[in-house]
Amino acid sequence: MVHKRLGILGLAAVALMIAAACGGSSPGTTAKQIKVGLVTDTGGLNDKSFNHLAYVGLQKAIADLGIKGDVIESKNGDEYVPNLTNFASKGYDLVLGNGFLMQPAIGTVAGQFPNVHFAIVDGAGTDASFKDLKLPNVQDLLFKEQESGALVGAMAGMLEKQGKGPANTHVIGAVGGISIPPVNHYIAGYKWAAAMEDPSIKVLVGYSNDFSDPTKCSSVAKSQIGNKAEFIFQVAGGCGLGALQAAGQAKVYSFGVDADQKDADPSVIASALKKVDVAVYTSIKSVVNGKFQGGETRFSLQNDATGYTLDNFNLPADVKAEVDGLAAKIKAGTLTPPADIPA
Amino acid sequence: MAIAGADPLAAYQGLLCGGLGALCGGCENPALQISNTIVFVTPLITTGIAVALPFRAGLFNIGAEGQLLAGAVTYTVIGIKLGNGPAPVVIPVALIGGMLAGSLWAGIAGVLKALVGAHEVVTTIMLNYVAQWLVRFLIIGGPLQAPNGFSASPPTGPGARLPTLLPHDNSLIIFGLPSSVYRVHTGLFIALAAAALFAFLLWRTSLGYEIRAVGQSQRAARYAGVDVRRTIIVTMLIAGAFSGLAGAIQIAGVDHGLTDKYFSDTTGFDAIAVALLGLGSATGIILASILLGALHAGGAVMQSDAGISANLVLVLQALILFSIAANFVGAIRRLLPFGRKPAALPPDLPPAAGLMSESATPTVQT
Amino acid sequence: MTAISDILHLLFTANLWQATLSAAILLLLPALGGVISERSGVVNIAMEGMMLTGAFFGVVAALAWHNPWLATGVAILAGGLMAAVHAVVSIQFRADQIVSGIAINIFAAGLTVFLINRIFGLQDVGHLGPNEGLPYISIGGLDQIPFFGKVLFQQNIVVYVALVLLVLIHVLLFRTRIGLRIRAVGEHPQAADTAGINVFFIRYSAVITSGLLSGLSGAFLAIGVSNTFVPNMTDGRGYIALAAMIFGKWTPFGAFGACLIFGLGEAIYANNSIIHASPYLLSMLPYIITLVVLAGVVGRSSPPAADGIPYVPGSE
Amino acid sequence: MSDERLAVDLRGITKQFPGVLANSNVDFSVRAGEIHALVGENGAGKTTLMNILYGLVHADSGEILVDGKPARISGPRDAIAHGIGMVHQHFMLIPVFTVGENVMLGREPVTGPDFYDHRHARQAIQELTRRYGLALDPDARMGDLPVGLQQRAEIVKVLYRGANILILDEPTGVLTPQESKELFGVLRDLVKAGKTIIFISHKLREVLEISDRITVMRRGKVVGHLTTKETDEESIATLMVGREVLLRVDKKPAQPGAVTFKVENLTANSDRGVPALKGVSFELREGEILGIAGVEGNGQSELTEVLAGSRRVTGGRVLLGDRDVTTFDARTEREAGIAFIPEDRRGAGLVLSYSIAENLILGRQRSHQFAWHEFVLQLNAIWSWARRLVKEFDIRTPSINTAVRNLSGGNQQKVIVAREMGTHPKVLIAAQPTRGVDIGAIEFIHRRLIAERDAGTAILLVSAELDEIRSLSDRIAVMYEGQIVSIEPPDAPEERLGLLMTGGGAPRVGAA
Repeated sequence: MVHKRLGILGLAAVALMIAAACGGSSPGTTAKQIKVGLVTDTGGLNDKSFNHLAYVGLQKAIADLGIKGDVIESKNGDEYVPNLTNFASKGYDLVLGNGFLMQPAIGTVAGQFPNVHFAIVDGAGTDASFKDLKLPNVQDLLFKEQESGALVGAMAGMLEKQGKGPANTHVIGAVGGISIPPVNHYIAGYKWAAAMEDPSIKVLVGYSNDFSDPTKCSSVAKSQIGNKAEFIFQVAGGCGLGALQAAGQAKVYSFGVDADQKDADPSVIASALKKVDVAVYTSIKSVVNGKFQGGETRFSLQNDATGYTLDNFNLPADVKAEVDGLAAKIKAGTLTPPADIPA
Repeated sequence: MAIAGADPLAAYQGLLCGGLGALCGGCENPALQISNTIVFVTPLITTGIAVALPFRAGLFNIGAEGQLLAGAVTYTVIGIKLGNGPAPVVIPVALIGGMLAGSLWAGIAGVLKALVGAHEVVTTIMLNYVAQWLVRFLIIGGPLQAPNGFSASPPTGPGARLPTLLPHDNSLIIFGLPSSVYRVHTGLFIALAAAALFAFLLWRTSLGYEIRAVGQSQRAARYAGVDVRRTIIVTMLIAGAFSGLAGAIQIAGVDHGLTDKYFSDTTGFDAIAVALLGLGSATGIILASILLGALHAGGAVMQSDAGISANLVLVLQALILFSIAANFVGAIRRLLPFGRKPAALPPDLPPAAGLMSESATPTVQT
Repeated sequence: MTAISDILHLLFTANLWQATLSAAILLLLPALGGVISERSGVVNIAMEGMMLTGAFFGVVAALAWHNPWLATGVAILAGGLMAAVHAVVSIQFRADQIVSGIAINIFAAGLTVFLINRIFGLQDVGHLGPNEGLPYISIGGLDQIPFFGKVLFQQNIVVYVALVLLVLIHVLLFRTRIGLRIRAVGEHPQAADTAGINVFFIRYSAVITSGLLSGLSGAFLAIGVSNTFVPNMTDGRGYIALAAMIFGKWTPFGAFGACLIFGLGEAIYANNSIIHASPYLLSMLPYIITLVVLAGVVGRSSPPAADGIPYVPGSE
Repeated sequence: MSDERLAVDLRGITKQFPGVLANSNVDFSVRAGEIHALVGENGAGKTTLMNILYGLVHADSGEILVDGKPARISGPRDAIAHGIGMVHQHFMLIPVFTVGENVMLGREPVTGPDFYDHRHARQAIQELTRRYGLALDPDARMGDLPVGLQQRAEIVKVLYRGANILILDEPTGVLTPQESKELFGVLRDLVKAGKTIIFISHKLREVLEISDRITVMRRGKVVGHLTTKETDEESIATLMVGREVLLRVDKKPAQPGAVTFKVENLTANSDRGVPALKGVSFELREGEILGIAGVEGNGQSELTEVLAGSRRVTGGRVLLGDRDVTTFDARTEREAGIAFIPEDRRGAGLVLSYSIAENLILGRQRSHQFAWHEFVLQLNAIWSWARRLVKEFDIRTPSINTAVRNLSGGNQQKVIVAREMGTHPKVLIAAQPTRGVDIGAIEFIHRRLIAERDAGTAILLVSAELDEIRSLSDRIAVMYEGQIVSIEPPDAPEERLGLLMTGGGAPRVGAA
């Protein structure tokens, strides 16, 4: 057995010598073409949420900017570091990590490859204790989700106040995925704005503990609806689509998240937007243009990366005016939705 | 592969390179691939043992995952509390802590099996879920959450980290890359030592002899003076220790703290495949771990190089298992001139029959 | 203490029990399949894979034809096909049934995700429209009964089907000639064979039936509850069903009881927005309850005597 | 009674299993209305031949005629259709089913769409009971019945299927003498009712008692057709074994020494928790064999298990010399010098997948001889021990690493005997030491038991074969309902022993 193992080591050594010529550069491609690698989190590409949107942004960049783009889906958290390292070690110009969960992995790999650009949606390159390492080659693509959350929250609050809910119970709900900052930002804005518009409102907040399985969000939403909630805001990616459909079945209203989700169910009256595709595209463009900058890039109403879109509903004009007014105030900085869920 | 619609050669190349560092094209770095594979292989070895050992006693431990989590949690707690102490003290203490926790977790199933005959398949599945939810509780809003709202524990202290084989240095270039990218850590040696210990325990000790006897025939074991109940409990305790060790090593060598990746960890389930593929022997388990680890690592490279979904490796894995089930390997090994130890081939492993049937249930002695 | 009073309050709401029953049915169908398969002597831990396959092909068919009934048929067939593989490998080739089962589970996980990428590219699997899934049906009149009406008679059509199947399968196994033969094959295939019963036919039928039932459960999950497919959406339900089957001592109603416990756990968890307790600790409850129950009186269970033993004709 | 018409005619049957030619060009014919005995040692091919006739195994070549007409029998169903029924050596009964369900299985009465009809099942069984006098409770759970009744259920099952030709494979192997007698009565009645019976056995006295004609097989071939009236035990045995065999055990009178093993007023429960031993007392001396005779199920199994340390006592004492070993477990008993040959060879005596070497230390895996500090196995010691015993006890095997599963029954039993005698124990408890092994091995084991006795070991011999008890024992204790009712000299008449075994005669409880 020992001999066999030595044999394998020898073989590996030979393989290394052959490959050593390649090094970190990329002689196989033309010097000009920029290579971008996208590593998804465990939600996978068809998560109907930010992995998907990131992919949309990458596709747009491939079409518009003529870059080469590759993707690796992470099947589990063990794979973040190797998948990021894979792209970095092959001399990709930009390695995109998608999702909050990947922060320490980005921090680790970006430290090892200072000449490779990194970008991470919903986070930064951190150490194991989630302290931002402030690496110059890492772009943090952060969103003010609370802004989008506040806009749909205001909508729900207004409608309840005006007695336009299905039974006008003054109860609304939010179904989160896992209780983590990007999710809670949305819910914080939602609750804050709803209460601002309708002080008598009760906001039920539940978590499905999942970002992909619609069944789980459906059952949380059903519970909230059973407890008289009339608007369901899903903040759980693909899982949340189950919440939207549960709302549809129970003939109450719902709000989509991240992307425009009006097609998911007729009950969706609006979607709170988080334009991950815009962020990804912007980041890639900055590398192509040679204007890449490390550190935080904040996407918000300011740069039109958050907001809302109206879906399957004729919103009363006064409500729309109120919501747009709120958006303007937030944009102007006169009102600031909280990042943490208010009590 | 051909039906996948992409270049099958590129796919195989990607798989081989990502798994074993062989035949790498596309500027893949073979050393990096080997390092990554070994990192995946390490916990599979010990969890594979944690499934294989109870198999020998006629018990089906589906609970390696829960036991691994128990080990990981305990290592993390000790690693945070004592993390600033000297590594030669802290690491062994924390590793043993992790093993004890895994032991305890599996021991619950063992005791229930031995004393009231509760089917270990049910109890270990239940314990998996309890462990998974416990981890969520601990690091999402629970007592082990880092103070910043993230779903992770604080990192363990420096004294609780297993050293990597190559220096953890971003500026030192080895095999064309900074040496810190090679994550392969000394946990590998612990896992290999565990495998050796497992083989020794199983074939060279009276306890191993008794465990195997219980798996083959409880009546014969009883006539031989083996306390069947005690053996079942001891078997589960040892198995849990191996699983707990896997969790502890993962924290000590790779993650340095609990993160949300443990919500979706599947090592303990892959371990079932490892144990079955490895035919319950230590060498087999190591080889099967390398195979599964290589497929795991290779899948990602295959996706990036050939554009084929990494999930294809699962299909491959299943086909390999089917061929094991139909005992192609046994047939092949009989054909090989050096096919030694035919007795260690599947007939020796208690079949499904042993696991699900009465023989696995201790009968009440009056 | 608020958490406890929250839960107590919850236990008296029809919503909770409605959700419990629905969640339990998802587990019950594969568990019933497991009961039939193991009663005939074939260990089946592949319900997870069969269910997942059913879910996937059900969604694909539903998206293609916009007909939930056809799609359900496809899902059932897909589950049956996976079961047929298990049957061939474990009955014909006398392979280790645990290995075969695990292989099927891994195979299904890989195959479905791989096929998503082949069929849908790197995009979403589509969503069914609001009326394209398996319908929820309120049974006129009965659904107005206070409390029970909501729990029992405002459910997805699959729930009613499953409850009927539960009774049918119980009767089939313990009252009919076919059931007697299935159990005989699972207890003592040699005896059945010498009595002129076709052991292979019975085992094949039983295993494939278990696949059909798991496929139906997959259909319920994918085109009844979720209206889409996501990778690994069965989320271990096949394993829980396995546990429920064993917990229920290889009987349909026993398995149903166990499924209700797990279903109740899921339903309680789904109410985390109104319970003042860590949803995570809450989620442990059903599993801990099961352990406690097992530790108590009902622990011991003995499976059919020939469960897991491949039949070799002429052997003794 | 029988006529010249052939009920069954097998011609040129050949069947090859991997590595074994089970049947080689076998001709076998049975006349209608006779009891035809098929005899041969284990592995001679009797069961294979009958499995072929019953359709469980398919012959490679040869033809089958039933009632003079060629029959294609491709499965039990065809055999049943041809009026053939088989009672297997290992009963084909489902313990968790009722008698009725077991009998009906495969031809169940049905009502409604497919409901099993309990009423009709009961009626059918009552009808059979009336016709053949085979009383059975159709609603009893099969597993709760004694072996004799289980066999009766097997016969009823076969009759229910309308069998005219009954094959009984080693039917008396598990029966007590009384049950055997009853069975023979039943068989004679069946013949009177027009049935034909094929009776497989290796117990020659029974064969001579019950059969009309005899076919003898050896190593897959037919070696003799005999008419029962014209033959005797010795000539059948010679045909079976292929050489002259010694049917009596040759032994010198015992030279009993001091009392070394004492059992006092022992009580214990059976698996079901009811008292199985109700105060058993006896003494065992060095250098003697005490035989325990009795109808099976009268506490012998429990007694041996208690003495071997694998069953707990509820009262009484066991003394080895001056040491109280009552509460010892199996391992400590062995260490104290009490060896044990269990009655269930394959289930309890051996781990079938273990090698010979491994089996030869079963029960001593923690002894100082084989395990360092009770823990690390000493492979060299184990191997040399195994090599010695394999040679000494003439275990026929290619190597000491061969799995015992691959050995013949006789060699498997020799492994147990070697293991238990190899340590020269003070006390040897031998339960059914020759059950189901061939004549050669029986001879060998008997010789070794006598030799062990002569070397001073105290031997407790439990056997269901009264012949074995009588030929080996120096004293015979008769057990009945959990008690020793009498201790008799070895030359006690068989009739007296039989009477004692069934509760007759003067009970002398606690006799020593």
